[in-house]
Amino acid sequence: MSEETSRIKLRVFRTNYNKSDSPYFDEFDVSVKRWTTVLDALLDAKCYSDSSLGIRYSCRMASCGSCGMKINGKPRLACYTKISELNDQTIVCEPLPNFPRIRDLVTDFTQFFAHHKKIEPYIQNKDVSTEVTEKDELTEYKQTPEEVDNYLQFSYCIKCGLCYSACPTVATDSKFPGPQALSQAYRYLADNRDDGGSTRFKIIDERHGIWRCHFAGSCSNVCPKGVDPALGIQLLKGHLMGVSKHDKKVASMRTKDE
Amino acid sequence: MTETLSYDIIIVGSGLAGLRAAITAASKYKMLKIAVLSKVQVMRSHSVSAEGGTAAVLYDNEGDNIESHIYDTIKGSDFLADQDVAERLVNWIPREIIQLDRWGMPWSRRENGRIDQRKFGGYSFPRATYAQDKVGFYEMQTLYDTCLKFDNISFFNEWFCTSILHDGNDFQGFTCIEMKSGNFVKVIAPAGIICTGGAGRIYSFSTYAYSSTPDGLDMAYRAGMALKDMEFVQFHPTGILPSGILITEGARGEGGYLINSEGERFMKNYAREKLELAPRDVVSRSMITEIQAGRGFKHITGVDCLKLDLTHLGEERIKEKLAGIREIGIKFSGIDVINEPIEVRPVCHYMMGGIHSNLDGATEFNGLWVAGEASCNSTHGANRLGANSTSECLVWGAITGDLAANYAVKKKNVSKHIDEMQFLREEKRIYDGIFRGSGDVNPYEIRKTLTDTMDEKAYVYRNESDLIDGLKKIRSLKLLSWKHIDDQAKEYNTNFINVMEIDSMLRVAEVVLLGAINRRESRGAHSRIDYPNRDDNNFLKHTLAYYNSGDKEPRMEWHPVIFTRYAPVERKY
Amino acid sequence: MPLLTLRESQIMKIHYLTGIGALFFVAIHILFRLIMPFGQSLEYENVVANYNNVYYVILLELMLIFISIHGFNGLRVILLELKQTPWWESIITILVLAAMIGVIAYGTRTIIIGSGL
Amino acid sequence: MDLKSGDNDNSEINPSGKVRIDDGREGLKGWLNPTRYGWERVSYWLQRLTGVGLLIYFIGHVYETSSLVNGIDAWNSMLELTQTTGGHIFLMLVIGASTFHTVNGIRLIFTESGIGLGKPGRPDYPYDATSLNYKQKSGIWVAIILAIIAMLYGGMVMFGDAS
Ligand SMILES: Cc1cc2nc3c(=O)[nH]c(=O)nc-3n(C[C@H](O)[C@H](O)[C@H](O)COP(=O)(O)OP(=O)(O)OC[C@H]3O[C@@H](n4cnc5c(N)ncnc54)[C@H](O)[C@@H]3O)c2cc1C
Ligand code: HEM
Ligand code: SF4
Ligand code: F3S
Ligand code: FES
Repeated sequence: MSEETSRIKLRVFRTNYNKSDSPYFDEFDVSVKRWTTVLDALLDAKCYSDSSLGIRYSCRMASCGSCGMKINGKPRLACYTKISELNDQTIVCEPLPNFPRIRDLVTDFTQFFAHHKKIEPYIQNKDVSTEVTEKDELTEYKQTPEEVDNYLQFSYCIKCGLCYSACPTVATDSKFPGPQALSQAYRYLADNRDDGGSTRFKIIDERHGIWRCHFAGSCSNVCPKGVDPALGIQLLKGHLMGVSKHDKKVASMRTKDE
Repeated sequence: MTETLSYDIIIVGSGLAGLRAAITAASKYKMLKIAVLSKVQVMRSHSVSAEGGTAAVLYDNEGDNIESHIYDTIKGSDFLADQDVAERLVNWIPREIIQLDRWGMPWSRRENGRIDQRKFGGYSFPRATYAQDKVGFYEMQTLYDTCLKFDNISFFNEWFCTSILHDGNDFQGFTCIEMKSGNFVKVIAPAGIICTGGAGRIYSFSTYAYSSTPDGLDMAYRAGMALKDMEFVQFHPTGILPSGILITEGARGEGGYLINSEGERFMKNYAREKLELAPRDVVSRSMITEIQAGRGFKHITGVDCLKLDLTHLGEERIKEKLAGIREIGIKFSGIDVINEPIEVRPVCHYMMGGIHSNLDGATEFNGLWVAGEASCNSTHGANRLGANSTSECLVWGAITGDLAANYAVKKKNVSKHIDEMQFLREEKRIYDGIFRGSGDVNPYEIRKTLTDTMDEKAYVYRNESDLIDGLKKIRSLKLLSWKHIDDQAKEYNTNFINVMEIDSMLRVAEVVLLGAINRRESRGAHSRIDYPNRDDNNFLKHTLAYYNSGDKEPRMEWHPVIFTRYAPVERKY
Repeated sequence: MPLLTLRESQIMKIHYLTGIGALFFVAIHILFRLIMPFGQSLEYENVVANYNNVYYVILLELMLIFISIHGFNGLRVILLELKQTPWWESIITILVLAAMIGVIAYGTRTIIIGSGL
Repeated sequence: MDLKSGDNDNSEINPSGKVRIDDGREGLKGWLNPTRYGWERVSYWLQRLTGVGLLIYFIGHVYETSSLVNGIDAWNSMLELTQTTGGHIFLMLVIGASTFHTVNGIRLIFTESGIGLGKPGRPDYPYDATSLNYKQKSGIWVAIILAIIAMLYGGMVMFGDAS
């Protein structure tokens, strides 16, 4: 038994703005097998054709979020896109749209991470100390599997930025937090260990905040992890509109002998 | 061009250990300025790939106890673990589990709201605390998000550390390349913690992320610290083909079977009692034995393998608890584990060895600690139990973070003098030696040959002639003229970084092979066909390797094992 | 300016409510038109006659206000997303508000004069 | 793309990052990319387009009706503009636009209040976003179909009337 190999063309966006302003496309001929991903093909080109190719990657199993790029017109993870499923003889790789470009396929995530930080994405709870100390009872919050399911989906986010690059608002609005950050705000709202809801509402309910999302749905369309940021954002809006009730009961702690 | 940045604590590596250390230090003293340096962006560290669980004793009332976890760890280590260290791990880790819960970790729960645990290999109680099958990922997310609470933590994303600055006794700082601009910078501080993780990319067939190269280990090694027990490389039984991506042990913990081409659950012939849930070294050896006896399958790529059968677990159970591996199976192997057994093969997964450190994670330099997989404080001895590694990262992250914070506060106002020569020497090494080097051999070919050699010569079963062949091969690679960079741009030069990684891989692979040659016994993950038995009289001790400058052969030494509780006995499962 | 101190969620509530209101009034407005054959409904006399009906005048005025608020806020949203400098943001807020008031005033003039005939 | 230091916080530090990089934002082109990301993106785009179109029409309409105050001749000359074929087509577009904008607008009011999107839950591979569900898509189609019907009906009335 052996595998079939075929050859495809890989067109890669190249640029280094410190050297010249005009980007161009490089073409590589790579041989691919059934399992070859776009990342494999790019690394093959880097190792054996042109080692100056700029690319960011790490886990190669779609869990680190490094390798987002625009592949054949849509933002995708390179390590998560098999060449065979693209059904195309030419694969075009460009850097993620709406991110500043550093070099070739590598984009700058500074602002993206800053947006995430801004929504205060950590458990806030007035009643229970978030820091466990020596004297602590060592008991956990009581949270049922159903309560976990309320927010689990939004915890799938690997911060790959695909949603951010697909969102039409982000294309022009640099202050808009973007689907990733907003869906994380929902993640903490839905987590019954957190009662920082009102703080976060204040942060996102501003001029360039959550209302600049018009449910274009592109974020959920490209998210590789099933996070469905559009859903989280609309549910948050429901709370801000006063349509959804703020009836979240903050979880209590288990007592020592429970 | 040389810029100097000054902080109070520098943490290299933003994996589980690094982030955990940062939080402890930052919350302890608000006035400390903490820098977290990493060659990848924060959430891209290899730790996000950890899948199965974190071991901790949570249910004393249901029959679990600390003592049993300690014993399992030591027995799993084939009695090479330092027992005081194992005790520390086990005593501390329940606190970390609760701490993560307070910070928002989505642990999988029982119906009554308590944290659930699953079975894992080598334990006498189900104590792998899990969150679906993305434990490391969720832990990373929880820690990263929590880090954002502290304004005194600064992230230096995509800064590649090249060396340690020191004066022979005291740690002083690191030299780094800021990848985005290509600038060579020194970052100085009284205290530092190395959390650069494992180095499994010295093998081709490996579960590790591409970023798991030994440059962190090499940095310490070149600075004069010892690498300990490097010959112990763990091979995880279930890596999928062809990529080597991991199917977590949790799959067997939930009840998966390993089957051979005769459809038999062959583990009953090797580990009567624990079957598939024997420790990883035992299972991997059994698998290779089966394959060598001709009872394996052939994968479409021509590689021998066995199958992991989960079909009897049922759709709901798999979707609920093993969603991630189902996704991996479909995407990377074309197999939906709900319907079909999946092809697997033992794969390089963890390095028990690392930078020599003590119970507190302290190194041979004052002011420098090491935590996580990069360290070898000898918790895991000759074989790590699954789920004990994330535990180690959390516990020693917290311990070293605390110690470094205390130390940094004491040293805050002590003026520091740094010898410029060290910096210049390092600059010369990497820019003259590598960046402006010349040669006609493609460095990536060198990497390929190196990792393939390791796969071939230092896999699950080893023997003297293979190991020596491997060593020769690697030394011959070193002599080739490959140190050159085609890409002479400064900005985001991954070619340059890759070649530096390859440079460190060659050195560390040599240490692994030398350690393996010297250890003429079979213990834990290190299994010699020519010395099939454990030899407690001669080898119940740790291996240390010291760097000899000029790329001469490393100096090998032995180091005693600490016993506090259990005398070695025969290891049976 | 009061609009500047409104939370964005309050503005959007207004936006949606005026949208729904507009729907309501436009529906009546069109019904009025449909009572008569299309060709006749727009004859000068008929239109002027309508303007003498008090309820219709109130309806027209409300429609004018609602649609203006809704439409110009929509425009503000689009312009806000286009460019994010403090200068631009205050300018468009003011301009959009001014235009809105202008359109309402101009339309009201028609209604007053029309109904006063 | 410049970040003020306040925005940057400590999420990522590049103190020596004096590299030239390209902004990379797609700008208006990013809005005008309606087809690649599915129906919701089409809806977003049409809602915008029809909203702005209606606003322009509305301003024009207020101006048009203001001719009322200048007596019957002025009114009739205004009215004539709409009695041409071009005027009819324009009015058809307005009818279509307002129908689409209204129907889709009502859908959006519901969805943007979190209604009709389904509940979050454990996603199973292959992931289908619950918010991009059939109900929503049909809402968009219904809006488009109704808009077309209204346009055709309006056209029939107007052109039928003119002949
Ligand atoms: C697929 C897989 C699954 C696993 N599953 C489990 C499990 O279920 N349970 C368990 O207990 N353990 C598991 N492990 C083991 C565990 O994940 C690792 O041991 C642990 O994550 C290591 O964490 P760390 O913080 O030490 O290092 P890492 O997460 O590897 O982080 C290393 C960091 O150091 C940085 N770095 C390295 N070199 C440099 C340099 N030169 N300059 C700057 N920065 C540098 C890297 O960028 C990175 O940020 C698994 C491992 C693998 C491979
Ligand atoms: C008749 C009933 C109407 C309803 C139910 C309605 C509803 C809506 C809704 C819900 C939005 C918000 C879209 C979003 O935020 O994503 C919107 C936007 C808008 N509407 Fe309306 N609308 C109506 C009539 C009108 C009219 C008559 C005009 C013109 C004057 C108009 C102009 C606009 C504009 C300019 C926008 C902004 C577009 C955007 O933000 O994408 N609307 N409408
Ligand atoms: S929400 Fe999805 S697309 Fe967006 S960053 Fe997270 S994982 Fe990526
Ligand atoms: S693509 Fe953008 S507009 Fe909203 S639904 Fe997603 S954030
Ligand atoms: S390399 Fe990690 S997501 Fe692709």
